[in-house]
Amino acid sequence: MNEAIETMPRPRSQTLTLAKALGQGLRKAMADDPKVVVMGEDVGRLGGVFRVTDGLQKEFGEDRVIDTPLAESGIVGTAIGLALRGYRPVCEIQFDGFVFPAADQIITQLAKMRMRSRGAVELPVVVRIPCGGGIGAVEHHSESPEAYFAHTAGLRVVACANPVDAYWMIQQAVACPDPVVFFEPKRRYWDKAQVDPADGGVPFDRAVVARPGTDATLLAYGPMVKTCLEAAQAAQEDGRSLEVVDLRSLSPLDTATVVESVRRTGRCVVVHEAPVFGGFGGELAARVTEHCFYHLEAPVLRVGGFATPYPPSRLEDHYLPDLDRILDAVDRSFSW
Amino acid sequence: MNEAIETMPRPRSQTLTLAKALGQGLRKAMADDPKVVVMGEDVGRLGGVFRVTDGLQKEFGEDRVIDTPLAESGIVGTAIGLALRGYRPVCEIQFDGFVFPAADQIITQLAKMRMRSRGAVELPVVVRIPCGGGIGAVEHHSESPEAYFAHTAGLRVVACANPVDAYWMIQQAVACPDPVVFFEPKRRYWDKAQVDPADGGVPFDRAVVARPGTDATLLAYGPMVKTCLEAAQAAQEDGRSLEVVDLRSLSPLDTATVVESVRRTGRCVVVHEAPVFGGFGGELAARVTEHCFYHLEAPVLRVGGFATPYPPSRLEDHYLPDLDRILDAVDRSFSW
Amino acid sequence: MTLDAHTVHDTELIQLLTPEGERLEHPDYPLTLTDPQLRDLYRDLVVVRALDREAVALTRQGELGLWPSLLGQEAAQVGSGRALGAGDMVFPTYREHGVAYCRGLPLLNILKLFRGVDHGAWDPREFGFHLYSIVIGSQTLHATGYAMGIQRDGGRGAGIGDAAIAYFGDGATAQGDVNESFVWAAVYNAPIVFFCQNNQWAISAPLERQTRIPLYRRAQGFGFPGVRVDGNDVLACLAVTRRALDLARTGRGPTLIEAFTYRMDAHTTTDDPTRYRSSAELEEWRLRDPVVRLRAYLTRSGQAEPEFFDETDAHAKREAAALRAACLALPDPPPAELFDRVYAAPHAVLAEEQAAYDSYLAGFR
Amino acid sequence: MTLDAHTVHDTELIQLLTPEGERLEHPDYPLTLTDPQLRDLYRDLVVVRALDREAVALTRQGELGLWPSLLGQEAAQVGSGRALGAGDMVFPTYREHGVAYCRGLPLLNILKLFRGVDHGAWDPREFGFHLYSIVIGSQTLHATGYAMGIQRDGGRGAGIGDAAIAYFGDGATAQGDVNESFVWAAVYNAPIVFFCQNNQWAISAPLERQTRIPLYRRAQGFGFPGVRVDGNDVLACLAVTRRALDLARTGRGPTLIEAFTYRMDAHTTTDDPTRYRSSAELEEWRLRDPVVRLRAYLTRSGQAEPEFFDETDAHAKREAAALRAACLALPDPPPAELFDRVYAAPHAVLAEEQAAYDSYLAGFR
Ligand SMILES: Cc1ncc(C[n+]2csc(CCOP(=O)(O)OP(=O)(O)O)c2C)c(N)n1
Ligand SMILES: Cc1ncc(C[n+]2csc(CCOP(=O)(O)OP(=O)(O)O)c2C)c(N)n1
Ligand SMILES: [Mg+2]
Ligand SMILES: [Mg+2]
Repeated sequence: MNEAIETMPRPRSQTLTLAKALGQGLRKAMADDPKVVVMGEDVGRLGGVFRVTDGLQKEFGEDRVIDTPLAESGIVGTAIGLALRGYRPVCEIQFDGFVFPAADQIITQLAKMRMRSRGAVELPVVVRIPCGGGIGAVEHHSESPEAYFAHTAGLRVVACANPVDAYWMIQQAVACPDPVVFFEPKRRYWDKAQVDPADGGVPFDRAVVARPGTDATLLAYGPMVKTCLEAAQAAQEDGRSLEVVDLRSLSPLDTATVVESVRRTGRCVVVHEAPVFGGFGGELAARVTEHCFYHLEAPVLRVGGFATPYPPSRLEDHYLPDLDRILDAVDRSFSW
Repeated sequence: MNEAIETMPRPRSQTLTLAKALGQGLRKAMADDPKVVVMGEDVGRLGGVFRVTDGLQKEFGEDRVIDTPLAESGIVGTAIGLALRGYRPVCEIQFDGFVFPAADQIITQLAKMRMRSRGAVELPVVVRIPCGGGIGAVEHHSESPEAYFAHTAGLRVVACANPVDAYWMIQQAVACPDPVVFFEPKRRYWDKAQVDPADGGVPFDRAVVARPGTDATLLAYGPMVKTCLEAAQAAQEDGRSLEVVDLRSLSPLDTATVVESVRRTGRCVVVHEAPVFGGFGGELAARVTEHCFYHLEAPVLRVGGFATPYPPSRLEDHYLPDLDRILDAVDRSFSW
Repeated sequence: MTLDAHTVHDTELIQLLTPEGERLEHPDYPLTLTDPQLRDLYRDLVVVRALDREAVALTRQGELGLWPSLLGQEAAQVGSGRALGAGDMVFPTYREHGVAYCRGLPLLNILKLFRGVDHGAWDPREFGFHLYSIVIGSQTLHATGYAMGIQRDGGRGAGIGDAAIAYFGDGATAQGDVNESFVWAAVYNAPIVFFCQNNQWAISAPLERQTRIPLYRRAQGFGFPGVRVDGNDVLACLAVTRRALDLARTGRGPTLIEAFTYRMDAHTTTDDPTRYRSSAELEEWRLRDPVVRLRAYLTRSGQAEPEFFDETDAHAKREAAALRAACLALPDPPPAELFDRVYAAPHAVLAEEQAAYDSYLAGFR
Repeated sequence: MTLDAHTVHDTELIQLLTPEGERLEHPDYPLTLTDPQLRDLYRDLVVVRALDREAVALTRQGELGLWPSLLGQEAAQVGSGRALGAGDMVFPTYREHGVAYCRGLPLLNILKLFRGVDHGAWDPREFGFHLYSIVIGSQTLHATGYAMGIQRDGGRGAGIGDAAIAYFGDGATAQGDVNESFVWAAVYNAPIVFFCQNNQWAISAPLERQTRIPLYRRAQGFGFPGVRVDGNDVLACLAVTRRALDLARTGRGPTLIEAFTYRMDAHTTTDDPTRYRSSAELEEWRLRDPVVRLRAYLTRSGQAEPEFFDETDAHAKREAAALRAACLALPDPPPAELFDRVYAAPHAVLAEEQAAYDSYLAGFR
């Protein structure tokens, strides 16, 4: 693999959308390792409904970019089988709301097999899930199911928030010997950034401080990172310095980076699109409180969806955290 | 319905196991309402692998106690259809680990249909799940999947902890117009108590103080309630007064009862069998902290399973919270 | 080879009307319709197509988020839809606008769903037409359970029971749920018709991605009859569905109908079918157009005058215009709708969230 | 009716040995075995049965948590197991002790699983025998994916490829996963054999709870051959599996084999079959015992002497005693095993939990 890289011309930095960055990352992973296969509904000829895998079938053939029958349990279940034969499958679940038919294969099989075999079996399977709302979609197309998987031991759960991470994290996920559930913020698919294929990326199990600040910490991942960055920008105009931590990985969680931030700022607001109730924010709040008990000026507050199914799109602006709701929580934290 | 009750001889108080109490509760529900049907694998002729439905098929016939083909999605999916035709199905999932093939029907269909139809469609379906470990079982037979469902808006999620609640809560679940995921602590199936069919029971969305105390609050549900009661007993011998709150309902959560207790005691330990990471304890800790911030002497601590698949049974004593681990957490809370 | 009574008798496509509009007879599917009945069917086809076209136009103009067009599938939907009785219950996918129309569900309800005003909030009992189902295959189990409920109710009326009918696509046949519903329906001999519109594509996946034999034969593997009907022939679809419903109503269990048809438009308005299929294929199917076919028959047989066709077109145009107007007049839902129909009984957590959000919103006033 | 080449040719049970031990010939399944090969098969049957009985006894004595007995299914397992090649991969349920034995997996590994020492921690590649699968049906998709991997590797050796074989029960045929694996295997023409042991019961559910036609016909609905073999006839199971494997290896795709057999014992040691089935049924099946049958044939044909049977019994007894001794000597796993093989790469949360638990435990020392 390394030889191949050495003999390749030095790749150039490019402006890419998040979707394209994922595609380029997958392309790189496929070129580096002939065992990597991509599979799912419409991923081949069509290039995926979001065109993330556009061009891959042409380049790598139908055996490596597999248009599957329409069944998610089948996709993940056969991916497990391919992994058992030495392949590294990257499955696409077409939309967040359609991962549930595969829940059994992911939760009882994919997550547990390494432990069950005491390490004899590795399942380097990536399950890609476009997630989240904000695109005016019809029901079942705007879900945020990350909490189900973060609570499932044996899985790694990550979420990219920008094109640069998309490019690197997908490659790290493919290279990882453990199964990875990979969340892609679908409303950010068209966000652009400069991606430098020589930089190497941050390890995908690390959180990063996306914007430094001193007065309070916003914890977010995936689609909400950008919203939090905008909120921090707006807060700065009001004279408040908010730090934004992009978790990047939910499982494992980079507790150290989070705790370091909150100890410094003394306040913390968690933001995600999923319903707050029983959501991953509960883990974050509990964990931060345990580690920062004497540093907290106010309880960790959570902003997220309500305890309702995802609403029809004409109501989604009420459901999704936005600048106002985030800043309202920050205000509440300050006036606690 | 009421007439039937009036003409029946006044029922007598009986000593029942938790399993039998569930069976009696179901029997009562079926006698009261001819639309109630029981369905699942082996629930009829065999009476269920735990004998909860023993005798029901004989009494109510094969049309109302339905032995189904072996497929959980089919069980819940057809239960939804039966409910749409005016029935009140009570589904049995044979073991906790086998609910995942039904995850899609529960999460995308059962939970959401009322909201999707703006109230036109009611789905009074109960999904019974024997849950938890501690019985020396083989893999997939000792899971605690409650967090997945508590995070799913549209469902009610309850857990009974003793025969009296088993008897009443199952009847309330059947009577409830909303879908209910009903957890039964399988290692407590053989626990006995006096059940008085005239008492009426506590509403199934209320938490109760199972044991009053003054120094710290233990929050638990299902199988861990008894363990917490034993821990509280042991603590008392050491001079510490622990209050045990049996949540009974996870969704909705009876926040008021919980908060009232923790504000009084100033300390809180959450106990469940499921992995702590991303578990329902996170919600409890976050919520309690938000409501009791200035009352807490220490952060809410959580005791539960590790971030691993459920271990082989010869290791389960290490995995499951026991008196020592609970009291250790209480100690840590006191020495915070 | 011994085959039991439940397997199909041949591989031929049931057809009562050729693409050229010639009427054929089929021994198993006798069908006698009066002239007005035939004209009604034609009117259904034309109106349904016009409403669909209007919805596509509204989507292009940004009034709907998305629209899955039924273009080309009108005969399959109207033929089967008109075979149904008042007590029957339809379990649709997201493309059964034509069936909805036959059931009397105002299409505005469906536009609301795709406009994002609600999730399709009609009362299924009012129309004998359940909510749309977007999670592929899930509705087939609901239909089967509903049919089990019919069995438990006992047949209604003079020995004639209700039936359930589940619609689904060729792609859906790969889903576990659909196959489980076949298991259930067969084991319980449930009064259900499985109506598969094989429109040749599941988004970009051609039929051979889901099966290597004709889909109607799937039923053989579960022990009930399967039949392939020309899905662009409204008469055949009507006759075949009627017979299957009759079997269901009279205790003779499930039938799988494969309506062999074609999705003439994109999968939805966001799809680009030029990426995966040829225009030649489309052209070929255009020759089998379900509306043109019935028109040819009516003309050729003299069962309708030219004025009828003009009137029908005008009527359809009015219906479409009315739909457009009603769509544009739809108010956005108030935020309270977020909270108020999730649970039937009070739910403390949600109530708390709603109160908090109310007071948050009040802060802006 | 027109049937394509992939449908089965008859409904008869493939049998090469009658219950009385008479050898039959079948034109499609020629089988020539030497005397030693026949005696080896017999020895397998006897040993496998003895080991199973020992495990049941150990369970009754509290040494195992549970045991799913294969009693009555020895021929189905040994026949199919001995048909496999070294490069093939087995995807078992939780009852395939006999297949495991044929693959060279020491049964102690399986006892460890049911003793609760581990979850079956053998290396599947070492034995061509995957982990047991308790979640009904899940393994059929793994087998299918594995077979797709074989296709991508290209055939190994002199034009002979590997194959996958998925075992499952009659009950499992109702699961979505199993039917999805049929879809996948057919669509990709994957090198896989679906081996369904129809032992007539899924715990208390009789066959008619899962299907109303013979199970082997399910394959017809998906477009590949299905065949029913006498599952108590080790020779027929061997021959039928060999042929199906041969089809798989040579690019001719999947086959469903229904081995018609009977679960002579309870579902598991915790089950009480008297609640749901009659002893008359059991008695009837006793007459078709797979071990007795082969013994009758060997005796009748003079292919084995009485001493051989005595030796075999003694050998089996020794194997069972050794298994018991090894089981009793199994140490309990140390608590560190809770944590150390969950993830391959470091996982900060788990590491933190492990450290905390270590120091907690240290507090007791
Ligand atoms: C469970 C699930 N997976 C994926 C999708 C995304 N999706 C929507 S329509 C479709 C294709 C459906 O094809 P088919 O069943 O043939 O119906 P058609 O759209 O052709 O009417 C897919 C994959 C979905 N809606 N549900
Ligand atoms: C998904 C799932 N649901 C339920 C169970 C519980 N269960 C264990 S074995 C069994 C019956 C299986 O019957 P069959 O497939 O015929 O296999 P057999 O036990 O007869 O070998 C059931 C219902 C399970 N293991 N997995
Ligand atoms: Mg289609
Ligand atoms: Mg069986």
